[in-house]
Amino acid sequence: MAIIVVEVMLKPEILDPQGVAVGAALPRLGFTFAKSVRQGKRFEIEVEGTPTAAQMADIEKAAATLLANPVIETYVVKVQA
Amino acid sequence: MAIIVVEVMLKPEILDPQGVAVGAALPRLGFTFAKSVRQGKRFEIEVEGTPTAAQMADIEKAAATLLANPVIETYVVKVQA
Amino acid sequence: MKVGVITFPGTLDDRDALRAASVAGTTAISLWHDEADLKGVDAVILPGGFSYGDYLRCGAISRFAPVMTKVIDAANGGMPLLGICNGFQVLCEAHLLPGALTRNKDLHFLCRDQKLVIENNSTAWTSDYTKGQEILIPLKNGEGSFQCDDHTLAQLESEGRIVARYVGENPNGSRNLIAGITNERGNIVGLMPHPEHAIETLTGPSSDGLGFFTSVLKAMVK
Amino acid sequence: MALDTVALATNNPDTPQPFAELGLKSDEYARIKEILGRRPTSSELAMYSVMWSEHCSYKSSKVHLKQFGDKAVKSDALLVGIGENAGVVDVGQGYAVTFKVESHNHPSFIEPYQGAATGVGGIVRDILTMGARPIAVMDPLRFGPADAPDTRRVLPGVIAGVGGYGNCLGLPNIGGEVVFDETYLGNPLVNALCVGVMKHSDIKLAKAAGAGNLVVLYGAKTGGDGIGGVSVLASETFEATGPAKRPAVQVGDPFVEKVLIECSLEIFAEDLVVGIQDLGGAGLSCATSELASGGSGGMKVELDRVPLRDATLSPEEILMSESQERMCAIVEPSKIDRFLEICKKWDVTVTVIGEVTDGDRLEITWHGEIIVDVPPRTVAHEGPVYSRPLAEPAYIARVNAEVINPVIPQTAQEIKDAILMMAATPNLADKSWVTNQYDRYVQGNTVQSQPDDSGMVRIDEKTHLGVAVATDANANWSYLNPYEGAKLALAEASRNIATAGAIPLAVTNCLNFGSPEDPGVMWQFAETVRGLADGCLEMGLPVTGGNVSFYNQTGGVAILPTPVIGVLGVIDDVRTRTPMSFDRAGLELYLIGASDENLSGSEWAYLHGMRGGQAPTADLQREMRLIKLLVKGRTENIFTAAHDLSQGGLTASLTEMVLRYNVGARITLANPGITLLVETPGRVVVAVEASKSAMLKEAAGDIPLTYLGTTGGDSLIINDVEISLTELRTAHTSTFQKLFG
Ligand SMILES: Nc1ncnc2c1ncn2[C@@H]1O[C@H](COP(=O)(O)OP(=O)(O)O)[C@@H](O)[C@H]1O
Ligand SMILES: [Mg+2]
Repeated sequence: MAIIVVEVMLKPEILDPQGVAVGAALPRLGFTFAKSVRQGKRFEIEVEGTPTAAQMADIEKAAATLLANPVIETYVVKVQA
Repeated sequence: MAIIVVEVMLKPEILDPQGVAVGAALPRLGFTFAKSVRQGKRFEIEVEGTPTAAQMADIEKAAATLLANPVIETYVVKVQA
Repeated sequence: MKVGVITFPGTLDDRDALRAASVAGTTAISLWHDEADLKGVDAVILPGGFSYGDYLRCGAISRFAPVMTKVIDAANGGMPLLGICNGFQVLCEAHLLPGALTRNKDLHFLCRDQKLVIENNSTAWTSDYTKGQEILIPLKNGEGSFQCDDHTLAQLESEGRIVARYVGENPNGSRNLIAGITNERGNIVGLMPHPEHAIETLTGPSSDGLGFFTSVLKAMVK
Repeated sequence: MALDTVALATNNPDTPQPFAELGLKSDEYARIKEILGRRPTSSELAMYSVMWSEHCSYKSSKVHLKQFGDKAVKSDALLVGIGENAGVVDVGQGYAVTFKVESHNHPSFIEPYQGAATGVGGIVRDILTMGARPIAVMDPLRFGPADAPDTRRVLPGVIAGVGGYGNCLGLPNIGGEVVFDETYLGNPLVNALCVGVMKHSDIKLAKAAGAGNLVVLYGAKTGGDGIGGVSVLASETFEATGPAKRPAVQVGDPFVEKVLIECSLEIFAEDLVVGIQDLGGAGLSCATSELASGGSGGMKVELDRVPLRDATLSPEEILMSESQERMCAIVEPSKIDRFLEICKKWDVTVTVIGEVTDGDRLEITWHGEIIVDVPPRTVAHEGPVYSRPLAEPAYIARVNAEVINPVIPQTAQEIKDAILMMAATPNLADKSWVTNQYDRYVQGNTVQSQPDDSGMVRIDEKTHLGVAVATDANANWSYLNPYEGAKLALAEASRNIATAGAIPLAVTNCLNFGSPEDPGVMWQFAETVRGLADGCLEMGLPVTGGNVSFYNQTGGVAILPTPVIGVLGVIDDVRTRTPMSFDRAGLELYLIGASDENLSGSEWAYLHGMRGGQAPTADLQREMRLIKLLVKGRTENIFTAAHDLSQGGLTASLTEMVLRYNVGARITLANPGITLLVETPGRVVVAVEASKSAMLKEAAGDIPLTYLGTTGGDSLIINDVEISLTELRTAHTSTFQKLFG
């Protein structure tokens, strides 16, 4: 069994109101470490056994068509250590 | 400048409607690789310079209080390579 | 003249869209997401709601529904297609319209009576309005902020494809106050606010929304 | 752990069991043994413990709630009374309406979003279970001080949760309350009300009748979240600092519930169920035992058939799980195929888990072994009943003796400041920041919603028949005098229905109190129930259902007694309703009802740190005459607008009226300071055409009528005080934005 992780973030030029809200909330709570915050999504996909190259290609395709919207988002596919 | 990543996922025993919805959509699109899907959040926090130990402790605290609700979620804090 | 209204699992405003279409004088027909059959309708409405819970991104899952293959084919052939709110999101996800709808800038679901100005009255859904006409209809969504790249925005502006804009303060952070857009041909319209909830003053802020449904009736009769 | 079967329990009678950890007292445990003639199995213990919890068994409140049945007048409108998932009333034209209010207080403190969301989900399933299409929701809420840091955590989460779930279900939110008080800081109140409509013939009941009929579980899979959640949480004194014992809260999936609603309505439309029950608090334990005891008692369930989200759950956990979005139906074998087909159409998980038998025992097996064998009534309906000690708390005499005399504004400047201060104070400020997060338009039948006095929905598009619902609680008065407080809340909710011209028909209630183990709290509770029952008797209104929420206290400090009263009214033609305000100049304004000078329990006193004095005495005869007048005002088309006076008195009502359609008013008052601030019950402001003032006077009869002034202009003018609508609006609307952004 393996876990494939797909990380999806809004493209830098797209407004990220959630990240902005978190960035604004932090200093109100006394946390001053953040210069900026972006918020995205993280998918953990459980696959049977070690993923094959064909499976990885499929996951890549699913990320590009379903999990992320390339009009506004970028994504990264990783196999979890 | 460094990017600190906080990954927040629902605890395994907590229902994850988002993950369930994605998991159900994949096979409808012909993708059969997934045994299960969980969906969580990913925060990218930009900090000035190399984060100090005190800053990391602060980020840890912010993760536990603001970014995640420990009643239903778990989180991991990482420094992005 | 038959107008089809599609119900996906999680669709909410389907009955309202059916009501609006019949009040406007068309024969309103309910279509089911899982059947790749348009039942001979002349126009289609993708209504508001939270199809599939909208958990991933609004409209992301619905655009793959069996009925959508037929809808996409018919719309590419010129059939009038209106996406309201969640329907607009589906149209963007299906790439029938450019851009994307993202979280409202203040992150809250926002329900309010919204003033719009009609900028393009030559689409299949807006011919009963005059250019520059102001209308008041409900806006209600969590992800209604229209975003696209600069090039697309310039194109939409220069080609007159902005169908309606918000009047006054920007309610959700949409670029250039965009409330609705159309494709080049003018048969496909995506609109964030809800004309189907403004067909009588008893239950809506006005009856200003009816024009979308009477417009399509005229477009078909022509 | 080995499976604890009935055989094992019989053979090992002395195995120690963790009954105390599950919240059972030793005499309760002894009674279970007596009922069964042996020790319970661990599964039986799980069932009894959740079902005999305060939340599910009403063990402390039952003896008092009985009055709602005993004192009630016979009402022909009442089709289903207390005891079912929700009461049902006849509203004419073959339509029946069901409505109920419930609490989800404790979970909402722990996880505001999910707590509130699943609160909405639960009450909607109760309404659906009656066979009705849910048509609207409301949300009476109470929070700690508006500027307290924890309120900033709780309130936005609760609002987002109520909206997130309700919006996704496609249910218009037509009203609610947002009230702040210190005592709610560690115990916010999240009450949720749902209204549903059906035809008389569609009413469904929770009963498992007919041997051989199938027990069908459908909806979401069962998970390990919220095991014992609602029941245990809602049944224990909740310490804000309390450690680990907090069970996980449930996470709701409104999408699944929406699909479940549509699927169920399609199933009902084809008449495919004999009985039905939602799974709420106590999950399967509740559903199976209530269904069985609602029928003749016999039922067999194969628990291992229950579809699980988490395969490691033990049978005890499955029985206790409060996973959301599940329903249990009793289906005749000849109809099961069609039932399964409809579930398939909606992609709803469905499983036959058992059948009705002709015996009188509920028998549950786990892979063939019997783990539960109980008389279901003893689980569901014959739980412990306590007559808890009660005593008038010492504070009553003390606070009742206090003289409440806050400074009254005198000069024009003082009066202006007072009006603006009242317009902006969180309890009276504009609530759009909240209500704009709720869909009020969906379904296309909403005629009234906030800020109107009541929510109103059309239920028939051809005849324009509609219903109106209002909820009210005045905890300040209930604190001073719980008996009168309950009656006054009933009167206020009824008045809020009547201002629009609807006729009050039925009552639901959610009684939010501290710990029943405190005799003072128990006295508040008993007095409240007595007051409400007496009030309903006098007004001829049946109580159709409700909910009790105890243990709302932090340490030794209980919340203010907060009985939320919901009243449902009917209106034959929603098009003729009286709006809450005027949209034109030149109308005459009158105050209906007499004012006194008692500021006890008023917002003005509260703002001056005063919480004592004597609550008003409810005069329900006067209220009923007023209601008659209000209904007549609509049917005879006398009123252009009517608006109730309650918290904040005349100043609050005038502020709301002039801002509603941005038309000002010029008012003359003999004694402006006190007249603007006093909260004497039984009063309404009406606007009439000048030509109708004679009709109004005649219709009012001996009800006092005071001429206030006229409508028009772009300011609110009271004697020599002038406030522009812009200034008033800024004061009224910026509070929530500033606090919660
Ligand atoms: N305060 C109350 N007033 C009237 N009826 C009540 C009250 N509290 C509970 N009830 C009734 O007791 C019955 C059991 O309530 P409850 O266990 O909350 O039902 P459910 O499990 O369906 O939510 C219901 O019929 C409910 O309406
Ligand atoms: Mg119930």
